[in-house]
Amino acid sequence: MEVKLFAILAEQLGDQVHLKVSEPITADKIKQAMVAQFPQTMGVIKDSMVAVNQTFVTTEQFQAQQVNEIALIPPVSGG
Amino acid sequence: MEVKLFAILAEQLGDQVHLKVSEPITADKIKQAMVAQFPQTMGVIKDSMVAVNQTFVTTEQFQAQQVNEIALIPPVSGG
Amino acid sequence: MHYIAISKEPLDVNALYEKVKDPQFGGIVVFSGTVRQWTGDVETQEIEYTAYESMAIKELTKLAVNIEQKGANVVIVHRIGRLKLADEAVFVGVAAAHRAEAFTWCESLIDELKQHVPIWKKEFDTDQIRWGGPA
Amino acid sequence: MHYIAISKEPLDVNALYEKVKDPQFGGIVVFSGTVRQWTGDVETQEIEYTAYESMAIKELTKLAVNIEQKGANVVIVHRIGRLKLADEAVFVGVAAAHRAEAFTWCESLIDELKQHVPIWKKEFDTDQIRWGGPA
Repeated sequence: MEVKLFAILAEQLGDQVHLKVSEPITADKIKQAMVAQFPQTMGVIKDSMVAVNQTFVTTEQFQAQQVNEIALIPPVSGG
Repeated sequence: MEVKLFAILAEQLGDQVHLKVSEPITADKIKQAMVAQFPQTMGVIKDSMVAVNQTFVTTEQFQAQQVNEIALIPPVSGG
Repeated sequence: MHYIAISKEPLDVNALYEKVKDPQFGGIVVFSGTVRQWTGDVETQEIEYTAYESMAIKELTKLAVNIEQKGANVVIVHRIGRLKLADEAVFVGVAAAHRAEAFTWCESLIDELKQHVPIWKKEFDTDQIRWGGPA
Repeated sequence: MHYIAISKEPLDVNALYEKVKDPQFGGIVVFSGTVRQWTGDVETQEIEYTAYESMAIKELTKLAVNIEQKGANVVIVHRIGRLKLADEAVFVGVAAAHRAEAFTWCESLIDELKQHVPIWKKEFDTDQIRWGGPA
Protein backbone atom coordinates (compact mmCIF):
# COMPACT_ATOMS: atom_id res chain seq x y z
CA MET A 1 0.00 0.00 0.00
CA GLU A 2 0.97 3.63 -0.50
CA VAL A 3 2.28 5.34 2.60
CA LYS A 4 2.56 9.14 2.77
CA LEU A 5 5.79 10.61 4.09
CA PHE A 6 6.50 14.04 5.57
CA ALA A 7 9.33 16.23 6.80
CA ILE A 8 12.70 14.48 7.02
CA LEU A 9 11.25 11.24 5.65
CA ALA A 10 9.83 12.99 2.59
CA GLU A 11 13.12 14.77 2.07
CA GLN A 12 14.95 11.44 2.00
CA LEU A 13 12.46 9.25 0.12
CA GLY A 14 9.87 11.47 -1.56
CA ASP A 15 6.24 12.12 -0.67
CA GLN A 16 5.14 8.52 -0.75
CA VAL A 17 6.49 4.95 -0.71
CA HIS A 18 4.93 1.61 -1.47
CA LEU A 19 5.06 -0.93 1.38
CA LYS A 20 3.85 -4.52 1.59
CA VAL A 21 1.84 -4.98 4.79
CA SER A 22 -0.28 -8.05 5.49
CA GLU A 23 -3.73 -7.88 7.09
CA PRO A 24 -4.67 -7.10 9.78
CA ILE A 25 -2.82 -3.82 9.25
CA THR A 26 -1.40 -2.19 12.40
CA ALA A 27 0.88 0.72 13.21
CA ASP A 28 3.67 -1.62 14.26
CA LYS A 29 3.49 -3.63 11.07
CA ILE A 30 3.67 -0.47 8.96
CA LYS A 31 6.71 0.75 10.87
CA GLN A 32 8.38 -2.65 10.60
CA ALA A 33 7.75 -2.82 6.85
CA MET A 34 9.19 0.68 6.47
CA VAL A 35 12.37 -0.16 8.35
CA ALA A 36 12.75 -3.47 6.49
CA GLN A 37 12.56 -1.72 3.14
CA PHE A 38 14.38 1.52 4.10
CA PRO A 39 16.76 0.60 6.95
CA GLN A 40 18.25 4.12 6.91
CA THR A 41 14.97 5.47 8.36
CA MET A 42 15.09 3.30 11.48
CA GLY A 43 16.05 6.15 13.85
CA VAL A 44 13.23 8.41 12.68
CA ILE A 45 10.64 5.64 12.39
CA LYS A 46 11.24 4.57 15.98
CA ASP A 47 9.99 8.03 17.10
CA SER A 48 7.25 8.35 14.47
CA MET A 49 3.50 7.88 14.80
CA VAL A 50 1.22 6.23 12.28
CA ALA A 51 -1.97 7.84 11.00
CA VAL A 52 -4.66 5.79 9.27
CA ASN A 53 -7.34 7.83 7.52
CA GLN A 54 -5.86 10.97 9.09
CA THR A 55 -6.21 9.72 12.66
CA PHE A 56 -3.37 8.60 14.92
CA VAL A 57 -3.50 4.88 15.58
CA THR A 58 -1.61 2.68 18.02
CA THR A 59 -2.96 -0.84 18.55
CA GLU A 60 -5.99 -0.66 16.24
CA GLN A 61 -6.27 -3.32 13.50
CA PHE A 62 -7.50 -2.61 9.97
CA GLN A 63 -8.45 -4.56 6.89
CA ALA A 64 -7.06 -3.13 3.63
CA GLN A 65 -10.51 -2.07 2.45
CA GLN A 66 -10.97 0.14 5.55
CA VAL A 67 -7.82 2.07 4.75
CA ASN A 68 -8.00 5.11 2.50
CA GLU A 69 -4.80 6.79 3.61
CA ILE A 70 -1.76 5.80 5.65
CA ALA A 71 0.88 8.25 6.78
CA LEU A 72 4.07 8.11 8.82
CA ILE A 73 4.28 11.11 11.15
CA PRO A 74 7.81 11.99 12.33
CA PRO A 75 8.00 13.95 15.61
CA VAL A 76 6.00 17.14 15.00
CA SER A 77 7.47 20.60 15.51
CA GLY A 78 4.81 23.14 14.63
CA GLY A 79 4.06 26.28 16.59
CA MET B 1 -4.85 69.63 53.23
CA GLU B 2 -6.26 68.99 49.76
CA VAL B 3 -7.31 65.42 49.12
CA LYS B 4 -7.99 64.18 45.58
CA LEU B 5 -11.14 62.16 44.99
CA PHE B 6 -12.02 59.73 42.22
CA ALA B 7 -14.86 57.65 40.85
CA ILE B 8 -17.96 57.55 43.06
CA LEU B 9 -16.38 59.92 45.60
CA ALA B 10 -15.61 62.51 42.92
CA GLU B 11 -19.10 62.16 41.54
CA GLN B 12 -20.54 62.96 44.98
CA LEU B 13 -18.11 65.62 46.21
CA GLY B 14 -16.06 66.87 43.28
CA ASP B 15 -12.42 66.24 42.37
CA GLN B 16 -10.96 67.45 45.62
CA VAL B 17 -11.87 68.24 49.24
CA HIS B 18 -10.08 70.07 52.02
CA LEU B 19 -9.52 68.03 55.18
CA LYS B 20 -7.91 68.97 58.50
CA VAL B 21 -5.42 66.25 59.50
CA SER B 22 -2.89 66.67 62.30
CA GLU B 23 0.71 65.44 62.05
CA PRO B 24 1.92 62.77 61.87
CA ILE B 25 -0.33 62.16 58.87
CA THR B 26 -1.46 58.55 58.36
CA ALA B 27 -3.92 56.74 56.12
CA ASP B 28 -6.24 56.08 59.04
CA LYS B 29 -6.31 59.73 60.09
CA ILE B 30 -7.13 60.83 56.54
CA LYS B 31 -9.98 58.34 56.31
CA GLN B 32 -11.29 59.36 59.75
CA ALA B 33 -11.19 63.07 58.83
CA MET B 34 -13.04 62.30 55.60
CA VAL B 35 -15.82 60.40 57.35
CA ALA B 36 -16.09 63.07 60.09
CA GLN B 37 -16.56 65.79 57.49
CA PHE B 38 -18.57 63.78 54.94
CA PRO B 39 -20.41 61.07 56.89
CA GLN B 40 -22.29 59.95 53.75
CA THR B 41 -19.00 58.55 52.35
CA MET B 42 -18.45 56.14 55.25
CA GLY B 43 -19.38 53.00 53.29
CA VAL B 44 -17.02 53.78 50.41
CA ILE B 45 -14.19 55.10 52.60
CA LYS B 46 -14.13 51.90 54.66
CA ASP B 47 -13.14 50.01 51.45
CA SER B 48 -10.86 52.73 50.08
CA MET B 49 -7.06 52.92 50.07
CA VAL B 50 -5.00 56.05 50.64
CA ALA B 51 -2.23 57.16 48.31
CA VAL B 52 0.41 59.66 49.42
CA ASN B 53 2.57 61.07 46.64
CA GLN B 54 0.98 58.53 44.27
CA THR B 55 1.98 55.51 46.35
CA PHE B 56 -0.37 53.37 48.41
CA VAL B 57 0.26 53.78 52.13
CA THR B 58 -1.01 51.86 55.14
CA THR B 59 0.79 52.49 58.43
CA GLU B 60 3.43 54.96 57.23
CA GLN B 61 3.62 58.33 59.02
CA PHE B 62 4.24 61.64 57.23
CA GLN B 63 4.96 65.24 58.15
CA ALA B 64 2.98 67.79 56.15
CA GLN B 65 6.07 68.99 54.32
CA GLN B 66 6.72 65.46 52.94
CA VAL B 67 3.30 65.36 51.36
CA ASN B 68 2.80 66.67 47.83
CA GLU B 69 -0.36 64.82 46.98
CA ILE B 70 -2.96 62.82 48.89
CA ALA B 71 -5.68 60.76 47.23
CA LEU B 72 -8.50 58.52 48.36
CA ILE B 73 -8.72 55.44 46.13
CA PRO B 74 -12.10 53.69 46.12
CA PRO B 75 -12.06 50.00 45.13
CA VAL B 76 -10.54 49.90 41.65
CA SER B 77 -12.30 48.30 38.68
CA GLY B 78 -10.08 48.72 35.64
CA GLY B 79 -9.38 46.06 33.04
CA MET C 1 11.39 47.39 26.52
CA HIS C 2 8.15 48.46 28.08
CA TYR C 3 5.44 50.86 26.97
CA ILE C 4 2.68 52.12 29.25
CA ALA C 5 -0.18 54.47 28.43
CA ILE C 6 -3.59 55.67 29.49
CA SER C 7 -5.45 56.51 26.31
CA LYS C 8 -8.48 58.65 25.58
CA GLU C 9 -8.52 57.28 22.03
CA PRO C 10 -9.67 53.80 20.95
CA LEU C 11 -6.88 51.24 21.32
CA ASP C 12 -5.09 50.30 18.10
CA VAL C 13 -4.58 46.62 18.89
CA ASN C 14 -2.51 45.98 15.81
CA ALA C 15 -0.10 48.85 16.50
CA LEU C 16 0.28 47.70 20.11
CA TYR C 17 0.92 44.13 18.98
CA GLU C 18 3.63 45.35 16.61
CA LYS C 19 5.15 47.35 19.47
CA VAL C 20 5.51 44.33 21.76
CA LYS C 21 6.83 42.04 19.01
CA ASP C 22 10.58 41.46 18.87
CA PRO C 23 12.77 39.01 16.90
CA GLN C 24 14.55 38.33 20.21
CA PHE C 25 11.39 36.84 21.73
CA GLY C 26 9.49 34.11 19.92
CA GLY C 27 6.40 33.89 22.12
CA ILE C 28 3.87 36.70 22.33
CA VAL C 29 0.80 36.59 24.56
CA VAL C 30 -1.78 39.35 24.39
CA PHE C 31 -4.76 39.87 26.64
CA SER C 32 -7.45 42.31 25.64
CA GLY C 33 -10.51 43.11 27.65
CA THR C 34 -13.50 44.36 25.70
CA VAL C 35 -16.84 45.76 26.78
CA ARG C 36 -19.12 42.75 27.13
CA GLN C 37 -22.82 42.98 26.40
CA TRP C 38 -24.14 40.51 28.97
CA THR C 39 -23.01 39.70 32.52
CA GLY C 40 -25.55 37.14 33.62
CA ASP C 41 -28.88 38.95 33.34
CA VAL C 42 -27.35 42.42 33.23
CA GLU C 43 -27.11 44.05 29.80
CA THR C 44 -24.43 46.69 29.38
CA GLN C 45 -24.79 49.59 26.95
CA GLU C 46 -21.73 51.69 27.66
CA ILE C 47 -18.86 51.91 30.15
CA GLU C 48 -17.06 55.02 31.29
CA TYR C 49 -13.54 54.52 32.61
CA THR C 50 -11.76 57.12 34.70
CA ALA C 51 -8.27 56.98 36.18
CA TYR C 52 -5.94 58.67 38.60
CA GLU C 53 -3.77 58.96 35.54
CA SER C 54 -0.37 59.89 36.92
CA MET C 55 -0.55 57.25 39.64
CA ALA C 56 -1.97 54.61 37.30
CA ILE C 57 0.99 55.10 34.97
CA LYS C 58 3.36 54.89 37.91
CA GLU C 59 1.79 51.65 39.14
CA LEU C 60 1.65 50.10 35.67
CA THR C 61 5.27 51.03 35.06
CA LYS C 62 6.30 49.26 38.28
CA LEU C 63 4.43 46.12 37.18
CA ALA C 64 5.92 46.27 33.67
CA VAL C 65 9.50 46.86 34.79
CA ASN C 66 9.27 43.94 37.19
CA ILE C 67 8.39 41.61 34.27
CA GLU C 68 10.71 43.29 31.77
CA GLN C 69 13.65 42.57 34.09
CA LYS C 70 12.90 38.86 33.91
CA GLY C 71 13.46 39.05 30.14
CA ALA C 72 10.44 40.31 28.21
CA ASN C 73 8.84 43.16 26.36
CA VAL C 74 5.74 44.53 28.06
CA VAL C 75 3.04 46.79 26.60
CA ILE C 76 0.08 47.88 28.74
CA VAL C 77 -2.49 50.44 27.62
CA HIS C 78 -5.77 51.23 29.34
CA ARG C 79 -8.50 53.24 27.69
CA ILE C 80 -10.43 55.93 29.57
CA GLY C 81 -13.59 57.82 28.64
CA ARG C 82 -16.80 56.42 27.21
CA LEU C 83 -16.58 52.98 25.60
CA LYS C 84 -19.16 51.21 23.45
CA LEU C 85 -19.84 47.49 23.23
CA ALA C 86 -16.82 45.51 21.99
CA ASP C 87 -14.44 48.45 22.42
CA GLU C 88 -11.12 47.45 23.96
CA ALA C 89 -10.74 48.68 27.55
CA VAL C 90 -7.28 47.26 28.09
CA PHE C 91 -4.40 45.71 26.15
CA VAL C 92 -1.66 43.74 27.90
CA GLY C 93 1.05 42.29 25.68
CA VAL C 94 4.10 40.27 26.71
CA ALA C 95 6.82 38.95 24.41
CA ALA C 96 9.24 36.44 25.92
CA ALA C 97 11.62 33.72 24.82
CA HIS C 98 9.39 30.92 26.11
CA ARG C 99 5.64 30.75 25.78
CA ALA C 100 4.91 29.40 29.28
CA GLU C 101 6.52 32.50 30.76
CA ALA C 102 4.71 34.82 28.37
CA PHE C 103 1.36 33.32 29.46
CA THR C 104 2.18 33.49 33.17
CA TRP C 105 3.49 37.04 33.00
CA CYS C 106 0.65 38.37 30.87
CA GLU C 107 -1.95 36.87 33.20
CA SER C 108 -0.23 38.17 36.33
CA LEU C 109 -0.07 41.67 34.81
CA ILE C 110 -3.81 41.85 34.10
CA ASP C 111 -4.57 40.32 37.52
CA GLU C 112 -2.43 42.96 39.25
CA LEU C 113 -3.91 45.74 37.13
CA LYS C 114 -7.40 44.74 38.15
CA GLN C 115 -6.50 44.58 41.82
CA HIS C 116 -4.32 47.62 42.38
CA VAL C 117 -4.18 50.15 39.57
CA PRO C 118 -6.33 53.25 40.19
CA ILE C 119 -8.77 52.96 37.30
CA TRP C 120 -12.53 52.80 37.71
CA LYS C 121 -15.45 51.80 35.55
CA LYS C 122 -18.93 53.20 35.65
CA GLU C 123 -21.21 50.82 33.86
CA PHE C 124 -24.35 52.02 32.09
CA ASP C 125 -26.56 48.95 32.11
CA THR C 126 -30.10 48.80 30.77
CA ASP C 127 -31.52 48.54 34.30
CA GLN C 128 -29.23 50.91 36.24
CA ILE C 129 -25.82 52.56 36.50
CA ARG C 130 -23.20 50.55 38.39
CA TRP C 131 -19.82 51.70 39.68
CA GLY C 132 -17.45 48.76 39.22
CA GLY C 133 -19.95 46.65 37.29
CA PRO C 134 -22.37 43.93 38.45
CA ALA C 135 -21.60 42.56 41.91
CA MET D 1 -17.47 29.90 16.55
CA HIS D 2 -14.16 28.46 15.45
CA TYR D 3 -11.92 29.14 12.50
CA ILE D 4 -9.01 26.91 11.51
CA ALA D 5 -6.58 27.36 8.64
CA ILE D 6 -3.19 26.37 7.29
CA SER D 7 -1.90 29.39 5.40
CA LYS D 8 0.76 29.80 2.74
CA GLU D 9 0.43 33.58 3.10
CA PRO D 10 1.77 35.71 5.99
CA LEU D 11 -0.66 35.77 8.93
CA ASP D 12 -2.78 38.91 9.22
CA VAL D 13 -2.78 39.12 13.01
CA ASN D 14 -5.19 42.01 13.10
CA ALA D 15 -7.77 40.30 10.90
CA LEU D 16 -7.50 37.13 12.99
CA TYR D 17 -7.90 39.13 16.20
CA GLU D 18 -11.06 40.76 14.80
CA LYS D 19 -12.33 37.32 13.85
CA VAL D 20 -12.04 35.93 17.39
CA LYS D 21 -13.48 39.05 19.05
CA ASP D 22 -17.14 38.93 20.09
CA PRO D 23 -19.32 41.26 22.23
CA GLN D 24 -20.53 38.10 23.99
CA PHE D 25 -17.03 37.41 25.36
CA GLY D 26 -15.11 40.11 27.23
CA GLY D 27 -11.73 38.40 27.57
CA ILE D 28 -9.52 37.68 24.59
CA VAL D 29 -6.18 35.91 24.84
CA VAL D 30 -3.97 35.58 21.79
CA PHE D 31 -0.76 33.62 21.45
CA SER D 32 1.47 34.18 18.49
CA GLY D 33 4.70 32.37 17.81
CA THR D 34 7.21 34.22 15.69
CA VAL D 35 10.51 33.17 14.16
CA ARG D 36 13.13 33.91 16.81
CA GLN D 37 16.63 34.94 15.87
CA TRP D 38 18.57 33.32 18.71
CA THR D 39 18.06 30.04 20.56
CA GLY D 40 20.98 29.97 22.94
CA ASP D 41 24.04 30.11 20.66
CA VAL D 42 22.14 29.08 17.55
CA GLU D 43 21.24 31.86 15.12
CA THR D 44 18.26 31.25 12.87
CA GLN D 45 17.94 32.81 9.42
CA GLU D 46 14.79 31.19 8.05
CA ILE D 47 12.33 28.45 8.89
CA GLU D 48 10.40 26.30 6.47
CA TYR D 49 7.17 24.79 7.79
CA THR D 50 5.45 21.89 6.12
CA ALA D 51 2.25 20.14 7.14
CA TYR D 52 0.12 17.10 6.46
CA GLU D 53 -2.49 19.70 5.71
CA SER D 54 -5.74 17.76 5.65
CA MET D 55 -4.90 15.91 8.87
CA ALA D 56 -3.55 19.05 10.58
CA ILE D 57 -6.85 20.79 9.90
CA LYS D 58 -8.74 17.78 11.22
CA GLU D 59 -6.66 17.68 14.42
CA LEU D 60 -6.86 21.45 14.96
CA THR D 61 -10.60 21.38 14.43
CA LYS D 62 -10.97 18.69 17.10
CA LEU D 63 -8.96 20.81 19.55
CA ALA D 64 -10.94 23.96 18.69
CA VAL D 65 -14.38 22.35 18.93
CA ASN D 66 -13.48 20.90 22.31
CA ILE D 67 -12.80 24.42 23.65
CA GLU D 68 -15.62 26.09 21.73
CA GLN D 69 -18.10 23.76 23.43
CA LYS D 70 -16.99 25.05 26.82
CA GLY D 71 -18.11 28.53 25.74
CA ALA D 72 -15.53 30.35 23.61
CA ASN D 73 -14.53 31.51 20.17
CA VAL D 74 -11.38 29.82 18.87
CA VAL D 75 -9.18 30.88 15.95
CA ILE D 76 -6.08 28.86 15.05
CA VAL D 77 -4.00 29.51 11.94
CA HIS D 78 -0.60 28.00 11.18
CA ARG D 79 1.63 29.30 8.45
CA ILE D 80 3.52 26.98 6.10
CA GLY D 81 6.29 27.67 3.60
CA ARG D 82 9.41 29.77 4.11
CA LEU D 83 9.31 32.25 7.00
CA LYS D 84 11.73 35.06 7.75
CA LEU D 85 12.76 36.39 11.16
CA ALA D 86 9.82 37.80 13.16
CA ASP D 87 7.23 36.30 10.81
CA GLU D 88 4.29 34.76 12.63
CA ALA D 89 4.31 30.95 12.44
CA VAL D 90 1.14 30.46 14.44
CA PHE D 91 -1.81 32.43 15.82
CA VAL D 92 -4.05 31.00 18.54
CA GLY D 93 -6.88 33.23 19.73
CA VAL D 94 -9.51 32.48 22.36
CA ALA D 95 -12.37 34.75 23.40
CA ALA D 96 -14.26 33.75 26.54
CA ALA D 97 -16.48 35.30 29.18
CA HIS D 98 -13.80 35.08 31.88
CA ARG D 99 -10.15 35.85 31.42
CA ALA D 100 -8.78 32.96 33.52
CA GLU D 101 -10.48 30.50 31.18
CA ALA D 102 -9.28 32.34 28.09
CA PHE D 103 -5.68 32.09 29.33
CA THR D 104 -5.98 28.40 30.25
CA TRP D 105 -7.67 27.44 27.02
CA CYS D 106 -5.32 29.42 24.77
CA GLU D 107 -2.27 27.89 26.44
CA SER D 108 -3.65 24.35 26.26
CA LEU D 109 -4.40 24.81 22.54
CA ILE D 110 -0.85 25.84 21.67
CA ASP D 111 0.55 23.08 23.91
CA GLU D 112 -1.59 20.47 22.15
CA LEU D 113 -0.74 21.88 18.74
CA LYS D 114 2.96 21.57 19.46
CA GLN D 115 2.61 18.01 20.71
CA HIS D 116 0.22 16.39 18.26
CA VAL D 117 -0.57 18.36 15.12
CA PRO D 118 1.30 17.12 12.02
CA ILE D 119 3.31 20.24 11.18
CA TRP D 120 7.09 20.31 10.93
CA LYS D 121 9.76 22.96 10.90
CA LYS D 122 13.04 22.86 9.09
CA GLU D 123 15.28 25.49 10.57
CA PHE D 124 17.99 27.16 8.52
CA ASP D 125 20.51 28.26 11.14
CA THR D 126 23.80 29.95 10.42
CA ASP D 127 25.74 26.81 11.40
CA GLN D 128 23.51 24.05 9.97
CA ILE D 129 20.01 22.99 8.95
CA ARG D 130 17.92 21.44 11.73
CA TRP D 131 14.67 19.53 11.45
CA GLY D 132 12.59 20.52 14.45
CA GLY D 133 14.99 23.23 15.65
CA PRO D 134 17.83 23.16 18.18
CA ALA D 135 17.76 20.13 20.50
